[in-house]
Amino acid sequence: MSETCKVSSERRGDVAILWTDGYINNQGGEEIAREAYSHLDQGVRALVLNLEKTRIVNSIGISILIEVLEKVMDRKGVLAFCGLTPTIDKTFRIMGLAQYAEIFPTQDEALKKVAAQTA
Amino acid sequence: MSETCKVSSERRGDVAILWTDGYINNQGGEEIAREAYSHLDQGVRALVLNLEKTRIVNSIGISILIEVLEKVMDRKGVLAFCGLTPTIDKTFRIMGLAQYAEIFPTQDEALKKVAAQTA
Amino acid sequence: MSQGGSAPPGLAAAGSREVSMTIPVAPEMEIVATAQAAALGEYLAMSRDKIDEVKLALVEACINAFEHANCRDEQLHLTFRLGKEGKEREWLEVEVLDRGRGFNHAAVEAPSPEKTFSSHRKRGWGLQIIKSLMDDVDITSGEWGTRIVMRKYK
Amino acid sequence: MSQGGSAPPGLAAAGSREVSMTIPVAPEMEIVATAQAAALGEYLAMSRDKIDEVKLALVEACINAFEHANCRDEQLHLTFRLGKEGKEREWLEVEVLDRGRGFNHAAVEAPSPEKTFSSHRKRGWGLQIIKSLMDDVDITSGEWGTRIVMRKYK
Ligand SMILES: Nc1ncnc2c1ncn2[C@@H]1O[C@H](COP(=O)(O)OP(=O)(O)O)[C@@H](O)[C@H]1O
Ligand SMILES: Nc1ncnc2c1ncn2[C@@H]1O[C@H](COP(=O)(O)OP(=O)(O)O)[C@@H](O)[C@H]1O
Repeated sequence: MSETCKVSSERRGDVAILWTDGYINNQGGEEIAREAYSHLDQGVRALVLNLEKTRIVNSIGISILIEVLEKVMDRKGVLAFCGLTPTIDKTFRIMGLAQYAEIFPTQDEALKKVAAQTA
Repeated sequence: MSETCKVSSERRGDVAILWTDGYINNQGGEEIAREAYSHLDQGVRALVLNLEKTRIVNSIGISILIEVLEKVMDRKGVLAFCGLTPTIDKTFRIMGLAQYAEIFPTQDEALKKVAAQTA
Repeated sequence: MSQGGSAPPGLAAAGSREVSMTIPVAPEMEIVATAQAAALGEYLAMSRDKIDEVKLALVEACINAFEHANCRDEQLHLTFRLGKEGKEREWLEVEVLDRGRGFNHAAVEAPSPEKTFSSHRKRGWGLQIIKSLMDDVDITSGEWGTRIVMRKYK
Repeated sequence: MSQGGSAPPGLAAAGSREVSMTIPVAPEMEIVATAQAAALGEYLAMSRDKIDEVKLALVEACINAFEHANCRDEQLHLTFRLGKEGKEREWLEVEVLDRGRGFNHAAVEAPSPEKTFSSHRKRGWGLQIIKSLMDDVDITSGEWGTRIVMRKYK
């Protein structure tokens, strides 16, 4: 159905950008995890997750994002989010995702910060 | 509510363009009629109704548009539509509106034709 | 659904492909009802234009009940069903039930553009539009009220 | 509504401000349900962000019923109510009722980011999110099932 999440990504040097489009539930979360892990396996050290085309992330989706974040931290990598709606931002803060990952308004800001950290 | 129709308009010489935004029911239809009649009273001879921001026109709304069309024809004026979704276009054809008013894909085409007819 | 395929496996598994709702008989509630039709059409990945046709047919059926039925319970009962004919042809069915005064459907005079344009009575197009936009339409009516069931194939 | 004012006169006139619906217990049906919440929020001219909060709370409540309730009737019963407190404060209330096995709400351990990040169990956030996003939440549960009523002010 139309709301189901589509994930696309692009590698730029050490950084991979992932874009989501639609509802992030367990399937959407797993889709993101697959894409993220494949980049990590190929040597990417920083991930930027751009959610600007997503309006709902349910708690199961977020719990999967937390697993991705832990795996990135295990490998001393960086995970940043951008393009969150106020509601998604609020939910990320409630669940503590915001304590361990960085959240930026725009993709450019996220990329700039992440590039500095992995340089 | 968000779907309720907003109507705006602009006069360009002998022609007035009306834009709708949202659901056209009896109220929306009457809103359009008011706006159209005020232009006719001020000497406008041709009306272009741009519905590109409307996805539903119910049969009551259309019956009011037919009244507007009749009034325009009584005054030897011209009424043209543009920006119809396929469903609105289909409904206009079923109810015969398309037999008496002209329908154009774009506002530019409608304006060009209407200008030629009133020249 | 993340595979974007046609048959919603979840619903099929649950053995139930029906969403029902009750809305008050009140202006603009027909638009609230169309949100449901749109959501289920999107669930089937029906095209936007077909969804618009279902929405308009539903609007017309709701307005008829609002205007003519004089519902005893001041409510409209809607049921949306998803189904499949054979292997491929998925459909969305919308039922609108009112507990109003009913009418004799066979006695309703068919409208025509000529009559509409030559007379003061411009109304009378609702049922015609419903029949033109939907693939199957079934109307039953009596003292108990009116039920209109209309189906659109994907 | 063409005046874009706050109180929907139609509904008030009809004396009824309630929309109820029944959806199958099936994956992604929670998203179909949110279409209704959104339509009613828009009817009240609630902000998009508040509508998103209602939608997420509804999603969480539906998922809980799908996952935990083991519903006898394989259905979820939703009721949306519009109301007003005093002269100005309009609200949208969403009730989710399942005829499942129920649970002891008081015994549910509250989640925390620390526990979530240090253990393998990352779930357990649904109710917390619902309480954080909605203005009033009331949960009753028993052998008959679970009812969660949540309200959001415009
Ligand atoms: N739900 C209903 N209950 C009672 N009468 C109805 C209902 N639906 C339609 N009718 C009758 O059928 C007639 C034709 O309806 P319709 O084609 O929708 O045109 P309109 O509503 O514009 O008159 C109505 O005028 C009314 O008498
Ligand atoms: N509708 C329900 N029926 C039965 N049990 C429920 C229901 N909703 C919640 N629960 C119970 O409450 C617990 C906490 O729910 P929640 O906070 O949503 O987290 P999660 O669903 O991720 O476990 C669930 O694990 C379940 O045991």
